[in-house]
Amino acid sequence: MVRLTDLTLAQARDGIVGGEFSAQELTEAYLTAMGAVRSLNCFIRETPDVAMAMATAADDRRARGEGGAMNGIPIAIKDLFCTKGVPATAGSHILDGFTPPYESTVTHNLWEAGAVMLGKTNLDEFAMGSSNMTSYFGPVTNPWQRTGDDAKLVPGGSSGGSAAIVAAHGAVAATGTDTGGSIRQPGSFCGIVGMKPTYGRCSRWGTIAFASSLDQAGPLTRTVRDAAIMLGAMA
Amino acid sequence: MSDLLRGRTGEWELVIGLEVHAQVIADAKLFSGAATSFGAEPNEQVSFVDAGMPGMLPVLNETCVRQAVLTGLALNAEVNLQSVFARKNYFYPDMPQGYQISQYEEPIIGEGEIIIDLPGDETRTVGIERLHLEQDAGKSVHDRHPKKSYIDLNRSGVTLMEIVSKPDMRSAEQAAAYVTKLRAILRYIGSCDGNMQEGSLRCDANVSVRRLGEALGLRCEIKNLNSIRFMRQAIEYEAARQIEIIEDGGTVDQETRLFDSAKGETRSMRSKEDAHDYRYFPDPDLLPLRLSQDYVDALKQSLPELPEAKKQRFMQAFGLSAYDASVLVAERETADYFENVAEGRDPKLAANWVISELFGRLNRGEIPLAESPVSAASLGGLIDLISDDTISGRIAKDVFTEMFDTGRAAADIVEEKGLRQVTDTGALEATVEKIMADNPDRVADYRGGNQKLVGWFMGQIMKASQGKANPQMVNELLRKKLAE
Amino acid sequence: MSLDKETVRKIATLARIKVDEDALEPLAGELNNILGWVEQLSEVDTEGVPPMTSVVATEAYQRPDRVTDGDKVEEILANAPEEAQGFFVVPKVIE
Amino acid sequence: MDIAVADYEESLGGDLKGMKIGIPKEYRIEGMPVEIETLWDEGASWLMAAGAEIVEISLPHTKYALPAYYIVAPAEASSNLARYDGVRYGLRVEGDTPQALYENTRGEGFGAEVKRRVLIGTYVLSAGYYDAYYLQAQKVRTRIAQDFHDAWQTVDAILTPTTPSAAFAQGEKMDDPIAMYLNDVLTVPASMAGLPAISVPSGLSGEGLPLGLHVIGRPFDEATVFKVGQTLEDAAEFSTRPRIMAGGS
Repeated sequence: MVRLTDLTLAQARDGIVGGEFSAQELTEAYLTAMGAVRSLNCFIRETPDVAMAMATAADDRRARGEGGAMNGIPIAIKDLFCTKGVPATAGSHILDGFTPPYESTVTHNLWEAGAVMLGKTNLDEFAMGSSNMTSYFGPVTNPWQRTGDDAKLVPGGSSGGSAAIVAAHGAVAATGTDTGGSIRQPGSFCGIVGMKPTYGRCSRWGTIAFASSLDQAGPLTRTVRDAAIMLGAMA
Repeated sequence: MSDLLRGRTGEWELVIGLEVHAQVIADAKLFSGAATSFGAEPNEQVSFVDAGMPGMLPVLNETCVRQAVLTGLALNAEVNLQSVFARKNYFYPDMPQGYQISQYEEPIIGEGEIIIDLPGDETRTVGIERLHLEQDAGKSVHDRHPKKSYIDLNRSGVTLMEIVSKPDMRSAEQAAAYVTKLRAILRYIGSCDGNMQEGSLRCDANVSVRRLGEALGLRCEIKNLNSIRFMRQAIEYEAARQIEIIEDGGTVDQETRLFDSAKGETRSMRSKEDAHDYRYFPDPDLLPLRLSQDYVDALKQSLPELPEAKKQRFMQAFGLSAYDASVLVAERETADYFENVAEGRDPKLAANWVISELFGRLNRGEIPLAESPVSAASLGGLIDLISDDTISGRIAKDVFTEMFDTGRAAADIVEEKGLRQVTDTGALEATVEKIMADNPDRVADYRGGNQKLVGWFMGQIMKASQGKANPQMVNELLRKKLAE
Repeated sequence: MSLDKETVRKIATLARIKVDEDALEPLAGELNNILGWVEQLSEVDTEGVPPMTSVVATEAYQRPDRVTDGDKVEEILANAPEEAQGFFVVPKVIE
Repeated sequence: MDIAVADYEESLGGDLKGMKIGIPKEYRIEGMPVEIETLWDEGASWLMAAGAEIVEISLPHTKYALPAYYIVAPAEASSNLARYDGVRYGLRVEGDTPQALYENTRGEGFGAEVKRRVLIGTYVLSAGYYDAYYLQAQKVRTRIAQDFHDAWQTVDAILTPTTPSAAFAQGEKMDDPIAMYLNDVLTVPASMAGLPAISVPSGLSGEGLPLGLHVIGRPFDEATVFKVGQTLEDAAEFSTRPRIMAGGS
């Protein structure tokens, strides 16, 4: 029996559409998986209640024969994207207590496509870094270790929490942002796919800015196909 | 006329350049969809963009671009087909982003000019250096708490045009004439309402003095002058202050000063030295603004007749003096009103009635022309009654007062009150004869050579007729009778 | 090019970041290293090369002039560390 | 962005016949581990096997991308982060004046790396330094973009490694910002030119850590990037899993 958390995005999507399992079952499996790898410090904030509500809504859509390209797919969101009503930190102390009263365009598009939010992932402070060591909320640990060595490695950065949680099968996929390599480098360090689209492909609206002329959102996934599906939903 | 100022040690030339901040007429802000109307509750007209919330991005308002181009065209200025928005970085509590989006190296409008009207029917051309678009800051309120300032962001992001003149003005009076004319142009094309009380138009004045023929002196910038009167006072005060410093052997510090309208003086703003490093750079959130020549040409076609052209036409077509013409063209509504009154009538008479009588009453009552109880058609009706000798000019003034107070038509008032001029020769002759008969001494005096007594007789006759006698006919009859 | 302690103090003031006195010197060292490294850019011949203004060739979008936003004082002030009577509140600004 | 979003999933599959893939010689940076060079060569052979033609190309300004990036990005950041001032949201550390409030809030609220970059950015934009640093960097950026533009005349996509090393240990490189910045040396050029690029896990280092290959495409040609990326993915058959994994690896 294949574990739900081992399915790719494409497989999970097909499973939900085909009625093999529900979005709620898939989401519950991921909430459990997130807990199992909590020591990696991938999340700044987990949002299980939001996740279950969104999964329920996805199942309702499925029952009505509706649902977008990512209906019921549990994903993690880099804590640089503002999501309405959920505190946003950008990995910094300076945003202490800030809860955006608005939704970023990228996450809005993802929810429109039916995706489910598991939580907000850790990152280098204001996405400035290549190690995830600069986060106010502590470093993220790479789920990979050197052969015969249990030293804690960096997941890369700045989308370190997003890359690590996807690699550790604690989320199907995650959003990242890339200014100078912040999706691709952690993708490489964590053994997953990281895609930075053309500058301007995904809207920057509601995503906390680092360097405006370079910042670009993109997906972190386990396969190229998954990245293709997710970028279509983000853009 | 010399504009030189006399100091203790000689004559000084005053050099003035003005930076005018004009709020662009648009429903929404330059980079957000929040409203721009005056007088809202604190922070009511604020979007997340205007509050500098994380991740918010500016999106340019097309109407603001159009208004800037129209204004540039009205100032005979070059329109730059590519312009760039830049960030001016500095910290201030009412500036939420930590920078102001403005235009720096590449403004939307380049060099142009304004012809200003001076006393004695003189004019002077003042160069425009540039016009650029920028966003306004919010407002800090300092009087609500002893130790705190309160911040209202309603104005944050409101569109301003900064219009920078060349240092071409030589007196406070010229500066006032410049602002007056600029304001008229802005109002003509509808790009700014020019309301200085509400802050829609503010001036910064760069003032320096020099001895004739010498290089420009160091200048002081006087910030935020919100009335033409204050601007004149501030410039005059500042000029005197600078002359005194130099004549006392000192040097003028290049600095920013504030005008204290209560004391009528300028004073230095205690600004940190570093505050001037604004670290301008092109705003990476905004692409360069590109306009097509077709777009600019179409806007040029749509421009209305502007004050200067209208003034020239009024002088040439109607034979008005430069002064009367410039008064009438100061506002588009005034010029339109006048043209309606003048249509098919004596334009000089019309100008006289509009300027002296109508404006006199409106100004005294602080009534805007749009709310005038006497319409252009109605005033025209009154002038018609003068022109066809139905009433005298003297009576017409009383009729006008009545029209202004009641809003009624001139003809109705004349009929009801029986104010028609008496033009019946027989009746006039009788009155003249009666007055002469009652004053034989004065008749003798006149006939003895005191010609000035005509005026006295005229007054008596007019009084006896309650002003209704036709003065011209009376004059003729009287002279004839007295000569007999 | 060498960036001294006083320059660091000046840019820290410009950037409104409090830096402790004893941190200025080490910070100057770090910043100097970075600036020394980026200095290699001066090797590049950029005669006649325009600076990058946008990496993708697109037109600046202009939106229609319509009021579509605002009228949400509560949301605007919701995150404010200090507010009163509908205003944000800061220590007194001295002109 | 008004450019239509293609159905990227639709573009996957099929071979790479008729496609030219560029190998930029300047990406063979000094000190690149042999295992990464080897993986890169291997990637090229996989693409060739799928029908692509491999072409050596030159992107002469590659070397300057990283230093230019470390001027442009901090400059923009210094301005973008000015809004975090303790007035409207987030942390506030009180002060007697607004100036003190800002300095206290930002001094305490920002971490060391953010401060470093904000200060660098402030410096390179400040009076007297703008031309030498910021403007020169943006001109170099034009050169970098031009290099890629020239390359697209002959190739459809570009293949490079993603990083010059595998993941390093927590705490390593922390005292040397430039060593840390060099992590991005292979990813930054595409960023500076705004191009789409993907990293695909393609092999393991000698220490058993994942290594990625990097495909860069033309502006808005994400479809080709995905297609080439999937070809690498299929050929690499990367199936090793991390040691720490939900449910166990």
